[in-house]
Amino acid sequence: MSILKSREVVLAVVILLLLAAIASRFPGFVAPANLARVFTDTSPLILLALGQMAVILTKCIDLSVAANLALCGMIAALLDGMGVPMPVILGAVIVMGAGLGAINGALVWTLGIPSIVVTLGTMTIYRGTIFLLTEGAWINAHQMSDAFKAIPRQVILGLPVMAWIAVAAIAGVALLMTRTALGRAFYAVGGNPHAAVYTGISVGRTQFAAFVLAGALAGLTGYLWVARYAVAYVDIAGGFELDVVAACVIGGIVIAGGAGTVAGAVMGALFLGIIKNALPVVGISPFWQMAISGAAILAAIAFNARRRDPGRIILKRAEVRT
Amino acid sequence: MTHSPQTGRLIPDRLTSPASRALKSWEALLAVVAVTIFLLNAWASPYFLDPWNLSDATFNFTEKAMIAFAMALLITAGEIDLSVGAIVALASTAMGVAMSMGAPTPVLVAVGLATGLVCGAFNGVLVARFGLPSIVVTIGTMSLFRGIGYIVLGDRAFTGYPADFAWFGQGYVVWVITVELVIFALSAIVFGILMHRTSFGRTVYAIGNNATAARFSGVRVDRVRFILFLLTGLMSGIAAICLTSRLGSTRPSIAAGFELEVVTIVVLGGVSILGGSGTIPGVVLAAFVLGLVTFGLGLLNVPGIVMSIVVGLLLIGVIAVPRLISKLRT
Amino acid sequence: AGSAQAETVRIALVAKALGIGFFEAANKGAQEAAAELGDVEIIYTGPTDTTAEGQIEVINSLIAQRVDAIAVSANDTDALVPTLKRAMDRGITVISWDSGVAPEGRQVQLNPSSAPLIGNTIIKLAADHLPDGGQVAVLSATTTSTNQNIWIEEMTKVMGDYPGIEVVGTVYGDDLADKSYREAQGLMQTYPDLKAIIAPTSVGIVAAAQAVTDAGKVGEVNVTGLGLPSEMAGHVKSGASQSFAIWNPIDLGYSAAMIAYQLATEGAVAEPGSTIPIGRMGEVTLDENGEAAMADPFTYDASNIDEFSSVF
Amino acid sequence: MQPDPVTRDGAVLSLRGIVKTFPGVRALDGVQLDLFPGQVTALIGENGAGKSTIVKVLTGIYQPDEGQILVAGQPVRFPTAQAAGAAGVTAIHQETVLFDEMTVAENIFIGHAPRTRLGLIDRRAMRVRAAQILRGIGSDLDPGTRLRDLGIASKHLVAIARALSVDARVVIMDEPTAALSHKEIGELYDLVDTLKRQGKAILFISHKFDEIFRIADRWTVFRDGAFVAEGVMGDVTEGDLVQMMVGRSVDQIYPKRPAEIGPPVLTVAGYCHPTEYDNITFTLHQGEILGFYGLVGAGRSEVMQALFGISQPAKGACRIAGDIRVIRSTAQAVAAGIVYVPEDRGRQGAVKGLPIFQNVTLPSLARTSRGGFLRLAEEFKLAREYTQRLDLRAASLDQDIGLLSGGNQQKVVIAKWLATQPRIIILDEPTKGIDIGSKAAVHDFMSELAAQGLAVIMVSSEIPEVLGMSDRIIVMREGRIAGEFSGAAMTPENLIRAAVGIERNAA
Ligand SMILES: Nc1ncnc2c1ncn2[C@@H]1O[C@H](COP(=O)(O)OP(=O)(O)OP(=O)(O)O)[C@@H](O)[C@H]1O
Ligand SMILES: Nc1ncnc2c1ncn2[C@@H]1O[C@H](COP(=O)(O)OP(=O)(O)OP(=O)(O)O)[C@@H](O)[C@H]1O
Ligand SMILES: [Mg+2]
Ligand SMILES: [Mg+2]
Repeated sequence: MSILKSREVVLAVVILLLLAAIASRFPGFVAPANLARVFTDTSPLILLALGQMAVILTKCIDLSVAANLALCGMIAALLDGMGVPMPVILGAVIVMGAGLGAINGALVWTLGIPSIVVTLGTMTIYRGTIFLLTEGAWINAHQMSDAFKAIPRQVILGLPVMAWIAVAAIAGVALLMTRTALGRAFYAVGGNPHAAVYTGISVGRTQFAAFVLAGALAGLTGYLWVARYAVAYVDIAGGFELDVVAACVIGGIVIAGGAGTVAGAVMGALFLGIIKNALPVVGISPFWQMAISGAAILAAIAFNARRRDPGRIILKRAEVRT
Repeated sequence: MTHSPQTGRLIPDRLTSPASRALKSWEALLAVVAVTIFLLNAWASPYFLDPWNLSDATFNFTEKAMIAFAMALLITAGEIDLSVGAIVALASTAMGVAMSMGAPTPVLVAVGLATGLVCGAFNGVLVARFGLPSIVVTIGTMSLFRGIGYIVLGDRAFTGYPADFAWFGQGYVVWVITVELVIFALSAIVFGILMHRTSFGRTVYAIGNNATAARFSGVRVDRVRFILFLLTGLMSGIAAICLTSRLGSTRPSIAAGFELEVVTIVVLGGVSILGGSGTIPGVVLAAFVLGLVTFGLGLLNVPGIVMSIVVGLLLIGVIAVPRLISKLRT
Repeated sequence: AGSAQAETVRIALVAKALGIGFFEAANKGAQEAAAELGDVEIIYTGPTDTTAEGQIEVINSLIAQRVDAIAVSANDTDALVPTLKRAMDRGITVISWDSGVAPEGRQVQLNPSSAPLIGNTIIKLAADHLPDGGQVAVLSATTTSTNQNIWIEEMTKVMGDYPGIEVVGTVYGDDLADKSYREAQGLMQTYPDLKAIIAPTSVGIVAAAQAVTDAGKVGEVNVTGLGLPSEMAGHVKSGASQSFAIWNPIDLGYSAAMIAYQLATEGAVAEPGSTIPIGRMGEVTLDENGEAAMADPFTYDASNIDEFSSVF
Repeated sequence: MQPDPVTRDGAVLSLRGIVKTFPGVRALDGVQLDLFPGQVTALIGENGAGKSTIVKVLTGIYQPDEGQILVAGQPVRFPTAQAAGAAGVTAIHQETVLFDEMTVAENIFIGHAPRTRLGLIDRRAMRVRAAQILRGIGSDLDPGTRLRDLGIASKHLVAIARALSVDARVVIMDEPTAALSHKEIGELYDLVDTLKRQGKAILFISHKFDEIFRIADRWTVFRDGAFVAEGVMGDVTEGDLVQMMVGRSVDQIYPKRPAEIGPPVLTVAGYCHPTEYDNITFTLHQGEILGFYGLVGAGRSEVMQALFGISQPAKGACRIAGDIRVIRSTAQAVAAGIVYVPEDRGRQGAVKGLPIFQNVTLPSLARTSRGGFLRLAEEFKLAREYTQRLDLRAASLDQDIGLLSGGNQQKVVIAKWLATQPRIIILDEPTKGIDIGSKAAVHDFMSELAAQGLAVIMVSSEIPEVLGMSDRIIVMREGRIAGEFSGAAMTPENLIRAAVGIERNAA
């Protein structure tokens, strides 16, 4: 427990140091309003990272989250264009997202196809479906209703609704992970799938549930994304799936499954979010952005690996001295 | 009791003949798919059965397939390299730098290969030496390598490669046979032999099935892994030479998304993404299948994204259908 | 070459990517030209995302179909050259329009307008609303976009004509809505005194206007540049954008199709100084680089936006 | 209770006509089994007889192809492990099936954790009850410890606690003592007695006859997936059971033959490791079988793996055939003629997914190939020769090794090493979980290897085995050498004293 805790603490310290470094060049960055903005900006990444975390815990990976997001976002925009009321749209994107996740999950569960293959395939299929729906046309701000665009921007207690949704999702997923049978099953299935069967946990069903969770979060994020940036088209959030996986990795979610915490995933996402937002602000050339985030990922992996497993100890230290 | 050690029962070498196995294999399935698509294409478009057009069509997959051969070994050994697209970009950038300093074609080629090898070695050291999981390492190096390309080039492009450099990506050996196609065929043969006919290939399979037991059997697991990353880097370097030559210019954004297409070829070729099984002939067939699908749909002016739906369905379908059938049978 | 036997002339109009309003409008114009000419079929196509590799695959399949002409808006000036050369070797007429290809890769480049004119227009749009001068920043498309780069270069050349206007930075939104949005946010963050954002790209200008609106800086920061009236109508009304410019993409597509047709069939030649008739748009004259300019950009503001927002 | 014609009177759980097939194997072929309240039934059979398979059928992990499970005379089905648990059937499985990243308490209760009123997991209740159960089996493990930080024996206790955490009528133990130390085995026996007194029916699977005779009331024998016979303990002798298991008599389990002890071939000097072992020094001679005894967890495997190049000592060196050096990789070890038959067969021994012949030739590829190119005919020849010498049972040589029973897999692993023609062979728990027939074969083989001039190190936690097979015995305790015994000093008392440290305390 202490090792895991300390890993999150270290990540938190690194984030604080990062903020301090940025603040030294550009104090405005750490103004509460700006931090709130960074958090809001990072909300989609956080939401997806929470879902991806569940999937990775079960020894799977979901490369289709960004495509799922884009498809659900487009559906939301199309529904809005048809005059569907907001609550229905919200319900629809979550159900749609969960459904798309369920397709991934079902292929993994019933046919035992490795998740990376399944989601590599559905990633292109989901994105392609957007094209089939729209012939590639964009839906722009002026084609969206004001109510549609307003929700994520609505500020409550100093934070936009988008950020509050992320906060709620963090709390909900944390509770799910630590205090429910399903949450523990995610860990069990990834930690030792063989043993999970012996304890009556269905590996496939649990993986299915993880994909549904990730899908539902992606669906919701799809709406938020489209409403926030006020545009929907085939390519939105292209390549975002790798950012999401990177956030999980930086947050110490073990890619082989079975270990990782919600706090880690959230901080991993924030780390990337801060870097993304800070680079242009502190005046580092945008061309350095990619290399820096790559280096950060590598540093995080190296760090997490170094802190693993002190190993068992046979020798009693006390005796060595005598 | 069993004092004389020679009393053991005689165990037959094989129960099924290699030929009957081959008939039921994945490669047989892929071959059927490839022929079917070929016939469909020929039927759907009058332009398909034209040697020059077919020759042009090979550009859709040759560069990716070169990398896919090395990637097939890597995935069979239970690793993966998602940085190949970025290696291509960085190698191309390095060649551009060399070119802008006036280097002639042989030097450019050397620079491309060397960059690929260095990138592969970097991945290999992190994975084999420090024991980090390859999927996350290469997600990191994917940003790092391409990022270096952006740092060097920014918003500029390198153009003006020497005229003889164009041979790699635009040249023909005889008639419609392109240089790239020859490189593709040669690398298929080399990697096929390496994987199926050498003890190195055998250890790759052993590592993919059980790396611990392979190590306990005297296999230099880390060295094999390192070499595999090196090979993948090298092939990415070769692909970079071909692609740069074909485009005649370098931008840091070239070869974007290559990694997933390469993995798609490998997986469609029947290589288990979990490691331990797969063949090079399968990968060759998969490259042809994908090349034929995209070219055939292209002739019908089907948008690329719709092609990618077809590829996605093909990827899942080809794996799912046999499993579904065997499931329904029981 | 092969057009002699074919009863219809097939002209491929290749967009930077499918689905972008600007190119859809250009397609409308090309179709209009086809209807006018009678024996022309327009193949409107393009990659899904704005990459050179994607465009090359598309062009390869067009070559295979032996279309009579290819008119392309390039994602990369140089990378398309070898492929387009091969197209010309096979007797296909190749022109570029909007975003150009290096001279050796095409016969004619049709610029929507002249680059110096556009460069001057975008800075003038900003300066007109800043009588006292101030800081402005540029939000461009991708780092490799030919035309944006040229326009920004031209803009820089004439900066001396606008004393008091200071260009504090150029950022790239990659023609992605979300990235452009974040880059615009970053600009406002970095330069609290920013007075205008110049986005010479239809994707960027909308995202920037949205970012300014969301930051509550309407009236403080003016978004201008090049955009489509239909997409910008809301922002002009809200005041996020005082004015912006664009040439008519329908006319551009029309002209591109016309030039391609003339070159492919009517024996018009692509030489410096030659003139090519372009139907209702009159005619263009090629300069020493084989480039031609179609028309001047047109400025839209609150007074005329409604008239055009339903057209393109 | 209603007497059922097919159920034996009073049986709480009965199996009738159970058939279970896997691709290529008929693991169970119409077997029967009866378990009675308050009685321990020993299930005996060779490796691959189907014992663990029947356990998996009973606990809902496998579904039988045919046959019936009857609980108190009523036919039931166990579609999942949870269903079996709900019906009162619980098991300690042969493999430890636990979660390293979870705490002891979570491991015990995963799948059936106590809930709060809100339906959330009640972590406090879980810890309290976990501590209770652990105390009940004489363990003072902290329920909050993460499993990864525990030794293998403690993990096994957690597995036992997990089995006891459900209210069971039937408790199944599949080789529960294989990984336990002396003291813990004693406690386990006490536990079995307690469970018996509580009226639970116990199925006890073991290859150790001493413990079967010590705790079982009844016996059932399987052979090759088929039921052979059953009865009560008082009526049989060890010899009878062995005869039924193997289908023939085994006259000697420890066929140690005198061999000529030659010059030293390996000298280990001062091997040290910061956490695993300290100052390991010994000499191994040609033709000798050197036994390494110790409690489970004494660090013997670590030392052997260091000799084999899996890990490196922080200090120390060894002398092999005159060279003084440290082995840095397994490839170097093989080249130097040292080979190692590991303890964890599934993970470290067999490369599942590769055919038998490729497993055999894996370390000998340099010999069977030419210039790096494979020669299949040579490979089959080598594999045929050595698998035959070990009397392997398999359908063909290109069959996946994973389809073989554990004992046969072990034979392939040994064949793999013999094919390299080593000078020194290290066998780590070579007969762990191996049936008595194969055990005798392995022992016989060891003897013969020594007689042929190989030097053999045998790590074993079974006293009769080390005593029966070794020329000399080194005892390890907590990472150090605690004594060396030869000749008349090789007595069970001396070994146990050294292993648990009585000697040192007295000194
Ligand atoms: N999942 C499986 N797939 C294929 N064959 C299997 C499987 N599980 C068991 N078998 C085969 O079934 C037979 C019975 O195996 P089982 O594990 O029940 O033996 P056992 O009596 O427990 O042996 P041991 O004493 O070695 O534990 C063996 O031949 C084994 O190879
Ligand atoms: N805490 C643990 N968790 C998982 N596996 C373990 C643990 N401790 C030991 N093992 C493994 O289980 C096997 C038995 O280990 P054991 O505790 O017996 O230590 P050892 O060093 O092998 O000592 P010895 O051989 O003297 O019993 C070894 O393969 C070891 O790697
Ligand atoms: Mg068993
Ligand atoms: Mg051991």
